[in-house]
Amino acid sequence: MTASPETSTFPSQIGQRLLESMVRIRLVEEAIATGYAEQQMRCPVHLSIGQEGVAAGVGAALRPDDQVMSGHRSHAHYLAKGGDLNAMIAEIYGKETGCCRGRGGSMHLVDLKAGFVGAVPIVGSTIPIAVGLSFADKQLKRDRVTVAFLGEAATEEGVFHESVNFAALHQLPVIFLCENNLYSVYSPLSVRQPAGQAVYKTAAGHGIRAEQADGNDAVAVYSLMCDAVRQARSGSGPVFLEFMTYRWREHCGPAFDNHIGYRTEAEYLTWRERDPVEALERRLRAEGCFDEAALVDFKRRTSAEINGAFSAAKQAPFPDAAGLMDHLYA
Amino acid sequence: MTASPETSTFPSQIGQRLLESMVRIRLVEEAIATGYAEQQMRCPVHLSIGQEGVAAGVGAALRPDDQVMSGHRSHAHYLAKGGDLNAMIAEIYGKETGCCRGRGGSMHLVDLKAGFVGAVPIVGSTIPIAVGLSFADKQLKRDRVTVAFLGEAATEEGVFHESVNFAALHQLPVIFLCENNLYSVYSPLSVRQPAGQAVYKTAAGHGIRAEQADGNDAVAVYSLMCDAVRQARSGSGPVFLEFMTYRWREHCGPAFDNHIGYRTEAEYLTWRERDPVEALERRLRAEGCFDEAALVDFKRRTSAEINGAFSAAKQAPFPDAAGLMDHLYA
Amino acid sequence: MREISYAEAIREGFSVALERDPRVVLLGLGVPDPKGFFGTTTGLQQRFGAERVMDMPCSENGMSGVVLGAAINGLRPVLNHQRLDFAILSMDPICTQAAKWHYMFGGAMKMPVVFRMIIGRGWGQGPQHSQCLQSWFAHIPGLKVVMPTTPHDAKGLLIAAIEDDNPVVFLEHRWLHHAKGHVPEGHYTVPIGPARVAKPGRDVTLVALSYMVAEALEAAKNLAKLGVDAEVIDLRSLRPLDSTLILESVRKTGRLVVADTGWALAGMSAEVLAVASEGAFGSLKAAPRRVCFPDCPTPTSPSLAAAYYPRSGDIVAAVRETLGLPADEADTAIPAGVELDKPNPAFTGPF
Amino acid sequence: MREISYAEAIREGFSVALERDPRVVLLGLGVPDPKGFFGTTTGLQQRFGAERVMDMPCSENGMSGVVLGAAINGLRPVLNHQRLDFAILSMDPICTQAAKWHYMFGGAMKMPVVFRMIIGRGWGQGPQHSQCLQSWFAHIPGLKVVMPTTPHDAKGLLIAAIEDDNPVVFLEHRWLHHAKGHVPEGHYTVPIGPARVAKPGRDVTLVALSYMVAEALEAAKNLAKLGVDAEVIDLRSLRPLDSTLILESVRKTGRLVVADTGWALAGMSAEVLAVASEGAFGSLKAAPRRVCFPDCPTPTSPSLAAAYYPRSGDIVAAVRETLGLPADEADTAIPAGVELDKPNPAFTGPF
Ligand SMILES: Cc1ncc(C[n+]2csc(CCOP(=O)(O)OP(=O)(O)O)c2C)c(N)n1
Ligand SMILES: Cc1ncc(C[n+]2csc(CCOP(=O)(O)OP(=O)(O)O)c2C)c(N)n1
Ligand SMILES: [Mg+2]
Ligand SMILES: [Mg+2]
Repeated sequence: MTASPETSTFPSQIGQRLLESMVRIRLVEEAIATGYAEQQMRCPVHLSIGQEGVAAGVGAALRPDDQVMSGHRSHAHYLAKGGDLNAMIAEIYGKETGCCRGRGGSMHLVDLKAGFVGAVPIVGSTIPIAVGLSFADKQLKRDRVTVAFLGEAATEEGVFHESVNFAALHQLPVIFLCENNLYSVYSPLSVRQPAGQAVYKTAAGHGIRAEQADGNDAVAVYSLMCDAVRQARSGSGPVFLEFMTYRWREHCGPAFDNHIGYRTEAEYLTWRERDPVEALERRLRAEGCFDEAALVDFKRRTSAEINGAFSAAKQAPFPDAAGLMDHLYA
Repeated sequence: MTASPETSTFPSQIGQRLLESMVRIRLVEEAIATGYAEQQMRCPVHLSIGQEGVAAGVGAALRPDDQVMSGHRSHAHYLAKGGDLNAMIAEIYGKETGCCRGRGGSMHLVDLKAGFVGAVPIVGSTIPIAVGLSFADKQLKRDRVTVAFLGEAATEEGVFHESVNFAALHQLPVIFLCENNLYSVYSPLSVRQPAGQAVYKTAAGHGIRAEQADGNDAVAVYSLMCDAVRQARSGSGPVFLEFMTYRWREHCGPAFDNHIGYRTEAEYLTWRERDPVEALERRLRAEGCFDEAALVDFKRRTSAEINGAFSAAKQAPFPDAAGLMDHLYA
Repeated sequence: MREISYAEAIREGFSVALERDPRVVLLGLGVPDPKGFFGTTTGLQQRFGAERVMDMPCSENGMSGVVLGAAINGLRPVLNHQRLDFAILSMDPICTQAAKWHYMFGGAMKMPVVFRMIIGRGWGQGPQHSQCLQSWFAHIPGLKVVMPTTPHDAKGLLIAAIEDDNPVVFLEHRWLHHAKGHVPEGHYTVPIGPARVAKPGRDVTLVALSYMVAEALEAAKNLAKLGVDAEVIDLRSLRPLDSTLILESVRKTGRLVVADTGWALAGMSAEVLAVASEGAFGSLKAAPRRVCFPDCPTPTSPSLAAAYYPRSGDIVAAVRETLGLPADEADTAIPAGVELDKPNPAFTGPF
Repeated sequence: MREISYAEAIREGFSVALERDPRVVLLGLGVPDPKGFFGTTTGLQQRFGAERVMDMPCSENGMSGVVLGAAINGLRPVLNHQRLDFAILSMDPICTQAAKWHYMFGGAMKMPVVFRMIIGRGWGQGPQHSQCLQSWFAHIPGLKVVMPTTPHDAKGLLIAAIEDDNPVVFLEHRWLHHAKGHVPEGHYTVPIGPARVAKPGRDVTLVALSYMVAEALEAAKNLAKLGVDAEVIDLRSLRPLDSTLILESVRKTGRLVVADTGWALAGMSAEVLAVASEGAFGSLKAAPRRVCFPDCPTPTSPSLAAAYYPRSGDIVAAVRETLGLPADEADTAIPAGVELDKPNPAFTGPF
């Protein structure tokens, strides 16, 4: 852990915001998990329950016009960046009202208005595209920053290195944001990366600033991100941030799967203890700035919002087959 | 320059061997350059004149059964590894007696008997294949070592990083051997890699041993290589070696091209001063173990050998068109 | 006769190959995973060890190169991809390297390697988990390309691919995994090259590949009700392509419909039409027809997927055209209760 | 009429595009090099600056992704490759990403990007510097694919490609670079899609693409001596493909020979035969023929290259077959003094 952002005193305002952001993501993801059994959402879904601290911290550190790209596990990133909830849920249901008009599904979210420029399930493929966004921003002299979300497995793809090299070469305003949750599907790090190696060190090999921190500490994520954003926006080049975290449920789908053998229940429970939501709640409480009533109210409102999104999505029409060829060419 | 192998006292025998290896490569490459004007060799040729120190040092540190792969600029590697000169020259002439029976040309040399397993012109593509050779050696419990020759531009290809990661993960007996000659065709490092970054540091990012040294000092190359080979052969994992060097002539073809503008005559002259052949000759002389008569004799014999190879190649038959489909499938 | 599923047949094929030849190794993301790579590798790591059945980094391009080097140096590797789409990252090692090394090095070395790729279909797979790019591979001399349809051929062609001294691209359709059929125990091979008459017939030739053979057989059943006796040819091997069998059939029936799992333009269906028009020109009695993906990326939504993935009804409709029969909308109507994002229950085999 | 070379036409096209639209940027290995990327970019960096005309790292895959992001965010990039073979490293960004983003994101964004690739030919290019994989790209819906033959079309299609809001693969044959022809000054476009009748005729349709148009025109000249009036169609655009013009011509002539620069199996020649047999079945009077690379990797040696690369004589021989004329070995004999590893001097244009 090379980073030591100032984290002991922080405005209660941002604490509350991070908490609400995480809670909202958690509630949405749980609603998807619950609803999945109805078999009406059938595209693969990759939930971020347990990893909300990263998305929340990153989202809070960005301006609305900053941009983000992601991969298969992108619900949290989309929501934290301000993506339209209704459009996301409708997309997962394959509906015409979805953010991709049903053409994409869970693994292909987009909300240009919110600066969520796109997600795709080919591991690593959005990384250079995100770099390209920042390349254009630099050329066109905009002061936007781009975040490329990636899992730790994406750093094993060669394109990650090509992207970092190019970003470093041109000192582009891009942040490589790695959520290291220790697994790629069922494969632990031990079968994919050399023993004793840390992902952020590999990134640092390219001569860029690279740091590692606790992804389940939303405030730490936020602080480090603010700093990285400052560097990137000021033209001092890209930053790589690695946040250690853990997904609670199966890689793809709504269930828990610790029993099938690729990881232990004990490991899961250790991370469960480190729930980013509870951790922040505890901390806010300790610092005397936890507004329980406000949170209860927020949860109530958010649940209503989510229910609304689900029922709207269920009632929305499927795309008309006559539109099959829509958007083939611009 | 992180390496400091013991280089002040060395057996005169290896000095003489390195010198002869370099001289032989130089004479062959110059013969190709001279003959090129006849327009009978017409495949693209990438000469190593100026870079002979690396090939010689590497070749001398390997056992005959060790293996090597290379890229477009592979004549020197092939010769230093003991590849058949006649078969190489015939191949460049596109003859049936060539090492690929004329199917390959200069950019596709092979001599399995000598452990030169192959070269291809797609930058970076042999790197993982070389790693695969070492993977099989490890699985089959052979104690061979593999060397993957690569230019510094190949480290910009993602596949380089994927290869290093896998080799490090499985502690494979492979040596990544980078000749950094500052250019990729006409493109200087400044348009390809971040300022202040060194190639060996990028490699070191993967957690493997990585060193940089003077490629025009054949003895230094040899010493470092011996050490790397020891590590790799003992099962302690891969090594990355970067040797700084310079090609004297144009990227592809026989001419000098300092006048066309991508590099300066002054830069060239600096490196010309650092001729690896002359440097070693000077050193052997200084240490009192330079056998001038032996070298003169070696040059005479080698020139005869080269003349023989060229006239044999010129007289050899072209492949018969009837054999067009030979070796399509094994 | 023993019947097992396609997925089990693949696993048996691996078992046999690993057992008979210590040089065989399996690599791939998730190859030893607890779900057994869709049930096709279950138990293999336990039985043959982590050195022969192994996971790998998320580095498709590099790992494709690694298996080439391993093949040159004495192993017989199988590189497994859960989706063909991931293997697109490795077109250089597969097509520019593996396919050419034996030829361009004048026969100096062999390249016994298998690239196994699974193709997805159904709602949710969408644009990047269901690409059917068999024609890309089939286009490349030096490769062999197979696409088995039945459990029997899956096992036999897998073993043949592993025993072949050339690079073989082995394409498996996800919707065939559960299909059951007769599979002999132990070692046997199905030769790479020959196509198979899946159902003989006299009136029209249906050339199909992979999952579309199931749809073609269903179409043949429905055509029989119309009095049309269709011959169904299961290509099995795309390179080499069995032009002889295609031409024999077309010369007999005079009519041709090709059903592919992928796109039409310069796809395998184009090649089959080209072969027929070059080689059986005089015999063709009507314009041939192609049943393929519509010419757009694969949409995710079930309503669009339903309009997208071709089915038996589309084949029947195409056959009507070749026979000059009036079109019937009922052909392509979706039967009540059928969920188009799952394999048609009629196809759970045995074939 | 002003005549300039194909390479100069490309350079002019770039000049015009860079001048008219500040969003246009050129990237590629060696784009600003002293040799001017085969003379096609000479002086552009000096004129438009290093930010708009730039070199890049040796990272084809990553840089292909970078240009997609740049296109989404407001630039109009052209990524240049000196050999198509190098672009094979970037099939994912081109075919799985660029081709699909407009569609799969429901039209949310556009992808105005050009992937320009040069195809090599001749002795020494060999197996890895002369692959003609146009059919791979043409197979993918969402891409546009062009292969201009004349300097006029090279400039006009290049500008059209840059102005198009979709990803366009622009394929340029190295042996056309020196060919001269009339090229208007300033801005003009040639629409992507329509093919071109390069020479009208009544007896046989020769459909050719890129460099093979030159060979087809030469063949047409020689056929005229045999009293055969060939129509030569220059495809220019592979996707969209101008089926209408192909069918019109075949309906008129009743005979078809397709000349491609690449392999046959599932190549563009297969597609053209498929289009003709589907759409002009009744009009075809003889089996169509394909003139393509032999079905093996490209050998390097001149003696094998001579047997490998198809030439006008091969087209003449194929036309004889479609007309039932006796074969004549003289068709494919190599004229004394002709060096087959250089463009035939007869083709230095103007076309
Ligand atoms: C190129 C590619 N290879 C393999 C896959 C299959 N796959 C889907 S998600 C995934 C896991 C990636 O792990 P990581 O990047 O760590 O993200 P996480 O799922 O842990 O969030 C894999 C391997 C893919 N989608 N794309
Ligand atoms: C994938 C790929 N991209 C581009 C090229 C074109 N090319 C041929 S040699 C070369 C230079 C490579 O430079 P480096 O690796 O430093 O080797 P050097 O020529 O300096 O020895 C390039 C870019 C290629 N052959 N393959
Ligand atoms: Mg992970
Ligand atoms: Mg170099």
